[in-house]
Amino acid sequence: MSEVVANTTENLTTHKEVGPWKEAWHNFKKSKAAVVGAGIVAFFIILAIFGSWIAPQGVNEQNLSERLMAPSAKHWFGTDDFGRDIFSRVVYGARVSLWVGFSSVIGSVIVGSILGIVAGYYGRWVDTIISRLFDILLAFPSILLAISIVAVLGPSLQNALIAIAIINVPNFGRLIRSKVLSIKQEEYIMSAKAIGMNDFRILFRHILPNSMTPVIVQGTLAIASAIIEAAGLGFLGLGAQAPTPEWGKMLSDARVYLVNAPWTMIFPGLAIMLTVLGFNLMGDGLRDALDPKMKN
Amino acid sequence: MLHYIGKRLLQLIPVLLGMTFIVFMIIRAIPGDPAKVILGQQATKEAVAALRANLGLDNPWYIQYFHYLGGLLTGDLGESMRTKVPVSTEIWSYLAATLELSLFAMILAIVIGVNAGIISAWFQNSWFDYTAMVFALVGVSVPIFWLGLMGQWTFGTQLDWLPTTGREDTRDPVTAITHLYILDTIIQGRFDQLIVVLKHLILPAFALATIPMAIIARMTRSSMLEVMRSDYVRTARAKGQKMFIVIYKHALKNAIIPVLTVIGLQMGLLLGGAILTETIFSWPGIGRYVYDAISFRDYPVIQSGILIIAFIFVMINLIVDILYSVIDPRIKYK
Amino acid sequence: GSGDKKETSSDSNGGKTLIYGRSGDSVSLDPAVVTDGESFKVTTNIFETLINFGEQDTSLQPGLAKKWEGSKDGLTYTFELQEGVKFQDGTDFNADAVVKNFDRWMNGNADKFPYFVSMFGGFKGDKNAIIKEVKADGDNKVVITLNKPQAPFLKNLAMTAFAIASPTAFEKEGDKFGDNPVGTGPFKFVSWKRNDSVTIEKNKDYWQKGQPKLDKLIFKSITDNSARLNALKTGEIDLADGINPTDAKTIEDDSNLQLLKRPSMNVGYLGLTSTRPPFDNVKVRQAVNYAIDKEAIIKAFYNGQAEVAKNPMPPVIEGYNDDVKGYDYDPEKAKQLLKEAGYDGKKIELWAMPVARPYMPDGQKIAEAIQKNLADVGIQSKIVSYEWATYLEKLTNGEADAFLMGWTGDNGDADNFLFTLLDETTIGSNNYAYYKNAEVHKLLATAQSETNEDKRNDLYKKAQVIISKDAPWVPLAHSTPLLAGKSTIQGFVAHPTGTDKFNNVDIK
Amino acid sequence: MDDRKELLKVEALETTFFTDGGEIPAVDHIDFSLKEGEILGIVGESGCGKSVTSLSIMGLLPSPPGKITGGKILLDNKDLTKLSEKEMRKVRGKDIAMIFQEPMTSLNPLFTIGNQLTEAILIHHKNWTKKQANARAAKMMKLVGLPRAEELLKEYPHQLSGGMRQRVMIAMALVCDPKVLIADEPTTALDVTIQAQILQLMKELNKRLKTAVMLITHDLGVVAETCERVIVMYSGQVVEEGPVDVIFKDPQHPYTQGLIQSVPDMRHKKDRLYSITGSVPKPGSIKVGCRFAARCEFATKKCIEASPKLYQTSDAHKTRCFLHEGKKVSSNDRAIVESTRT
Amino acid sequence: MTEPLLKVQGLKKYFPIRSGIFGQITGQVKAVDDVSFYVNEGETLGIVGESGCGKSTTGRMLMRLLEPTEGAIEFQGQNLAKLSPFEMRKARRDIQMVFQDPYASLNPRHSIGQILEEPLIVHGIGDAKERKKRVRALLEIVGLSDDHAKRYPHQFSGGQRQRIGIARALMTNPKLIIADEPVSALDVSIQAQVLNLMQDLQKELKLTYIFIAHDLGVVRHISDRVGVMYLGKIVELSESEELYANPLHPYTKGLLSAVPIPDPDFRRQQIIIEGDVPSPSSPPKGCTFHTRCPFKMDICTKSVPQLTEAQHGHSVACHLYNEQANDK
Ligand SMILES: Nc1ncnc2c1ncn2[C@@H]1O[C@H](COP(=O)(O)OP(=O)(O)OP(=O)(O)O)[C@@H](O)[C@H]1O
Ligand SMILES: Nc1ncnc2c1ncn2[C@@H]1O[C@H](COP(=O)(O)OP(=O)(O)OP(=O)(O)O)[C@@H](O)[C@H]1O
Ligand SMILES: [Mg+2]
Ligand SMILES: [Mg+2]
Repeated sequence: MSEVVANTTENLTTHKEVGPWKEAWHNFKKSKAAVVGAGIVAFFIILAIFGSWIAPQGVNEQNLSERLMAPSAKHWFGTDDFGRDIFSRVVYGARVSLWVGFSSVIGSVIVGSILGIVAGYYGRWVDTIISRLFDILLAFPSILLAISIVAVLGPSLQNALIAIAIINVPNFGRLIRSKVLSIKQEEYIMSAKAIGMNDFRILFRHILPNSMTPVIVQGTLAIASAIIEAAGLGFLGLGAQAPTPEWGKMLSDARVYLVNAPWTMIFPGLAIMLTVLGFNLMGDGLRDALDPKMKN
Repeated sequence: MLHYIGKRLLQLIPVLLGMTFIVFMIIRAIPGDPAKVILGQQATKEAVAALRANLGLDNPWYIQYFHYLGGLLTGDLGESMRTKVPVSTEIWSYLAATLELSLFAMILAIVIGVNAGIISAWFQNSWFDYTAMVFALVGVSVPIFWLGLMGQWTFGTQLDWLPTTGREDTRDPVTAITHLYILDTIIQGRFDQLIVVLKHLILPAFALATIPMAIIARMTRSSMLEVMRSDYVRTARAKGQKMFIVIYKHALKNAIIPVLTVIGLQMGLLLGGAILTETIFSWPGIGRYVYDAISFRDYPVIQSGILIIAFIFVMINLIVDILYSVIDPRIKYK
Repeated sequence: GSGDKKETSSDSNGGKTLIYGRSGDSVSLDPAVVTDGESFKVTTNIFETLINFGEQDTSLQPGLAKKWEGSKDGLTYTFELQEGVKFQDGTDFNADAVVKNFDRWMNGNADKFPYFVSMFGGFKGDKNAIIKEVKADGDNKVVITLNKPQAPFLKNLAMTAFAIASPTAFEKEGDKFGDNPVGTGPFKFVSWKRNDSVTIEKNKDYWQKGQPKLDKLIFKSITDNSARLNALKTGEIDLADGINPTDAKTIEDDSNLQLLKRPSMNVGYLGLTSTRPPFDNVKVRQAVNYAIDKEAIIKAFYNGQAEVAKNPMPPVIEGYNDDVKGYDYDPEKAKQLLKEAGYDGKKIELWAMPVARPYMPDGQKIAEAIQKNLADVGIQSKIVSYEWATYLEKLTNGEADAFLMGWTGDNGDADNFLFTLLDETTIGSNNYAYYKNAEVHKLLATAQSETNEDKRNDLYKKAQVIISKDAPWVPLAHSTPLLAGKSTIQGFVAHPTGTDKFNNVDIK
Repeated sequence: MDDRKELLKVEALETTFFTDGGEIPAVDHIDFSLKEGEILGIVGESGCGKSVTSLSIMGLLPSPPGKITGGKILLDNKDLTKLSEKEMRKVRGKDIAMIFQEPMTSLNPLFTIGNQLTEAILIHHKNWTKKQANARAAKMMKLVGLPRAEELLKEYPHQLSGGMRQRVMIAMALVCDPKVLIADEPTTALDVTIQAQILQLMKELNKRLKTAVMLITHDLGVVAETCERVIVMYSGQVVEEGPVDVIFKDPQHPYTQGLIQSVPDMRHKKDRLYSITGSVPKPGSIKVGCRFAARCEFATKKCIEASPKLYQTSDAHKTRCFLHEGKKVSSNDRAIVESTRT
Repeated sequence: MTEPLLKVQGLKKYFPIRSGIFGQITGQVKAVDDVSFYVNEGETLGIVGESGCGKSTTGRMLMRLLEPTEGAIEFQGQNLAKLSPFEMRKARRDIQMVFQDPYASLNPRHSIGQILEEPLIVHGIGDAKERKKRVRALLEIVGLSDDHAKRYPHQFSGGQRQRIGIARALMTNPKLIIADEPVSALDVSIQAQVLNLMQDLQKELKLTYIFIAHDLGVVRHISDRVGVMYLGKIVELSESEELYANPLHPYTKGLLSAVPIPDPDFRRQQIIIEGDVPSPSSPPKGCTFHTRCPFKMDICTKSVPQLTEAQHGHSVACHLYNEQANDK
């Protein structure tokens, strides 16, 4: 037992070339919860990619004669009011939710990063303006902001996605800004300056890569909340439009059957919960692995 | 301290001003003419034109904006285009409904969340810790509308333990004084009504409290774990202090600071974000009020509603900051 | 008060209270200034009109006017008023009061009294104004002179919007009248908690003896249909409007509840904008009519609580042409017509209503079903939706290819359907399909001032034939809106216009 | 040679951290004793187990992952490792007090100095009034040379400088007259001038109050100036033990020798410093052989193959080096011999 | 005597203290207050002082990592303080820095190879192959091996990292190296290794050092001349032998006597300096040391003593010696 230990410590310090990412991966693997989370996420990603092969029935295949059937061998999750196979729709729904989660978060990360970096690195009035803008956006009741944006753009999945991206921008912007501010004080930035490096290179070679870990962590968690937010908008009728099998929309469509056909509500709800749980678990794991300082 | 508060309030001005501008522009970008919405499908063109003129909607936007700002400066929040009632007179009852709900929810979330977090940290890796953290994780992963509906269905429809809509018994309505019904019933000595009011609060408050509760529990736990590793906790233990006191006196006070931030943020979110809960539980709150106003294009209500929510949000943050300095003597606001 | 919802609907004072759950709050309690049904639901019980609609139809019945008489040329109407009626504030109801009400409306503007201008063309001095003057003839007679004949004039007067209010009150309150309404009705106003509930109570001095039977009537807003039903089940309310057709069965199965049906006076349709390709081609429009399986849709989404539509107006309305054959579900024929029309396979936008309305319980789902029907005959479509106000605005601008829409009649007159929805002059307001046919226009315009009922009905029947052939719409359904109430409720009769009177409602 | 009573006796103490990466034997069979009123120095490089030893004594190991896996800690013949947490609480502060390296973080920033001092008093003097406690606190503050004692009691830690805080820490530790004071690098975070003040104070207090002090440091200068006896630790083990003069004049273990030589001397300039090559191994990474062998100039094959024991080289001097084998083996080491066979 | 390599004149750094509603400047931290010295080619100037006295600030200003508030920095005939940022970046080829914290001064995400190569890339020196070669060469010089280039900072011990920091500073063949407490984070045995390395390199590569430290022993060991700083000012500056044998300033005396000597037999008269270093945001009037000085005179509270040469090559800023100088 202790021999093994000795070897690994030795390896880490003197032998193998372990990059910071590899080490993070190593740490990540150690957390059971994180691995479970990653497993769930991977599972849903597979569903999203191979949905059309997995789903026993077409996503919009209506069969009004088989409306609201309870779960059975033929329809594992039952059918909805169009007689569509809920299992198939939940499977397809993974694609929609993951798409919303990933793309809205990527959108807010990109915009937030640019603003955050500019604010954090250049400081002064640029910082003041951008920071005030963040303050303003943060002070907005976020759901109302999303609703207003969707009202402007028209309800659709894409617009819900844009609205979610917008409301998340200040979170990432602030995160990056504060990270940039703190990294700016790090001694290795000082030493980069000392070797005569210019701002641009410092920004892109040193500051940016080092500010990314909290962004990745935050991003993973933000995907989780984006999925919930999209479902909320879908529930209010402001997200995906019929017949897109978006989970939130499925829930809102199923509301009237809560009593008579509860399976129409239970499975999409569980799907949301599981996916979000997966991302949350993974985010926690990533935080522990990538950002030991944020560790609990 | 007063100086600091003054400074913070001054800093608020540009934020709120920017806010009014953004809200103003966004809602005007929403397609749909308020006049038409108000008059309905039957309205004639003339009626619409007349109403537009009357509402000042035929002015250029900047005139409308400055008009609105001018009103704000004199404390005039405008009047609802639809009901013609001044926003300032009607907004309080909605705000009070939401405040009561979210404060109640927040207290639930804080009491349960903080204690669960402490106990989890104290007995790290115990079964309690695991269970609490699993609950907390699930808590942040559940869409609240789904939770609300399930709660409504289980405890309202199926078990019939709790009412599922509104704030009071419609048959025996509370006489509103402050519009905070808990207060109102107490003031009036109507304890029978107080119980009814509390019963109405339970389901929506729990639905609303889930997420903050989970977040607070997680935050408290991690913050406590960090603080418990700190030197001063070790010092306290080295004195021979009891663990209970070490935790609730030395550690908690330090650990609560980051939790306070979260509480402030969540409180803000609850205020504006309760729309889904308010919809499901027919809670006559401000989220719903503004949401409806959006669908009616009731510009003054949207503008002022959002502004007030934002104002409260920043005030909560200010209060949180002030609390910091009360708790932490190192933070001196000049 | 015990406040316990389990108790029967009687209050601690021994009075009978009924809570009517509905989907939205009133805008104002002054019926003259509002246009929305939720406001009228309350005011119809506080105020009364000169003429009443029938209990379950739009026939004309005496109201505050005992009798009335129209001149041959249709330009003068004389009303004989009920005697001994008092407003709830003690003011006497008489000819003078009626005149003051009309004066108030006629001297207003479109902003203040939108319904007045919609129904009576304009205000005093306006070019299109129908009403010339209103005069008292003694204490109990009122004479109304018109500028030109208006066929549905009396029906218009029967609308809740033109209920008679206490002149003392509205003069005193001015703009605040909507917060303190005073009428002659069976109930008087008590309190209003905005976005929550309006409470009215028995008018002890009501002129019709024995009415009302309830002591208190509370209108409670519960936006969400399911929540409202829940509240009914848990006893928080006694009567619920806007029941989802899908819930009909549960209610019928529940011995504590009764299902109540509102006679249909609406139409739900799929509009085909005739100025936009491919629907500028009548054959494509007809093809779509053949393509859609209305029966199936009604079965699935109206839960059978509707009647298949073939005309733009429901059969209860006079002038309905039952001889129009309509279009059967016939995909083959549709395909053939499309071929004939040379349809290029262009993908269309199918607009779905974002809100539930009695005539369209779930726009999104019906759109999905239609999408499937259309796909079956080779028309690809994309479902699009906007937030309600935007939706209407864009429809008004003719921006949709095909759209779901509907209409609930205001006064039970054919004019209120055919002219309002399909006349060329209403393009840009309610003629969302941009339907334009000179012949139809002539028919409808003539009918407007034709005072002879039979002749008038004939004109409408002709118009329906043409419209059916031109197929600007796919009329889908005339739905039966559902309500549910406790089984202890007696005497409740749902009115087709949606404004229900509680004069005779009682609780056992 | 010295007839003072042995107050604290650590026997074959073994403390292990059970981490994700495996078990780390941070303290590996340590024996030493602390006599009444003496100042015992413990030196060694970072990570060699000094703090873990002191925390083990206090029963304050971060647990999990740390755990005492063997040995005894005898205080007045009472084995602290066997005490329950409740009994241990009575020992802490009362019998053994401790001060830590970081005066900046060792005081709770949110409570006044007075509050924290009186807390320490009231824990062990349950029947004292607040006033009595306050008076005692003020007295202690004066004892450690803090001016304005009464005022300071009302102030918060951040209002004090590092040196003042460390004095407060000392006051707090001594407030209940403990028999043993463990000072874990009490001056490392301080400037030299302040360090001199604090060390002066500790020496004075030791003389006056007769409190035995276990002074942990990595600074040989501090040891030389303050301690009577010294223990040199390397990688979780004691490698040399003896009176200060002996150790500095006649260091026997090559590590100790190297350590002493590698310190630049302020009094005369050397051309070149002696330096020990390589770096300190992680605890647990070397299981067989002398842990210093890889860095040792004198290492032989034997040093790699067998583990040296702590050899008694004179009455008060012990060394863990084969160069000094053949002298009698100390009795304490028998336990080690037996248990290292695992 | 030839011109010194570096000559610093009246260098000051005042950090503004901002507060108030609009963040206006309400005070100043006089971190470095009128410091002048020179360094000859090939020698080592040591700077000692207690924490917060402005050592690092001085070092950083020399490289313009901090903009001096005032003063001239003459390096090889150029006034660095006047260079444009672009010119300054070029100039940094000849001045390099080694930092205190071997953990924080290396970017954790870059491999050692990347870290070492970077200065060359930045200054456009050599092609990829040549750069690799130089990296290899320098790794060898600082006693690390070739295959270390692929590893990441966290895989090295503190001493090894500090070697990497030194190697990086040497990449561009600088003339002057400013070492800001390069050994204070290291254990004694490791510290000796690094000090030896630095001395060897100096001989081999003809380097000039400014060596900042708070450990008087270390400074003495490595420096030819030593400056003692107190509260933003140099209070004494001299050849190191002279300074340690014959400290003039009361602060230097106290400082020297405060250092514990690892020799139990060594007995000396200890001068304990009372009290703490005052805050640089409100330094005492007159001589900044008068609050702690055992030899305080009236004049000390009023007038600021200038750094003057009391004996040959031995300058001190103290009224005690100014008077003596005056008397003579
Ligand atoms: N919480 C912990 N988890 C795991 N290992 C630990 C922990 N604390 C200490 N250790 C291990 O114990 C060993 C000894 O640590 P200790 O703190 O006693 O060193 P030290 O001699 O006090 O060093 P320093 O001079 O740096 O304070 C370390 O090498 C470390 O690996
Ligand atoms: N960016 C800054 N803003 C304001 N004050 C500063 C800043 N940097 C340093 N100071 C102040 O300047 C003074 C000198 O700091 P400096 O870092 O130069 O000290 P030092 O002698 O290097 O100390 P140490 O030994 O702790 O490294 C300190 O009082 C510090 O608080
Ligand atoms: Mg330690
Ligand atoms: Mg420094």
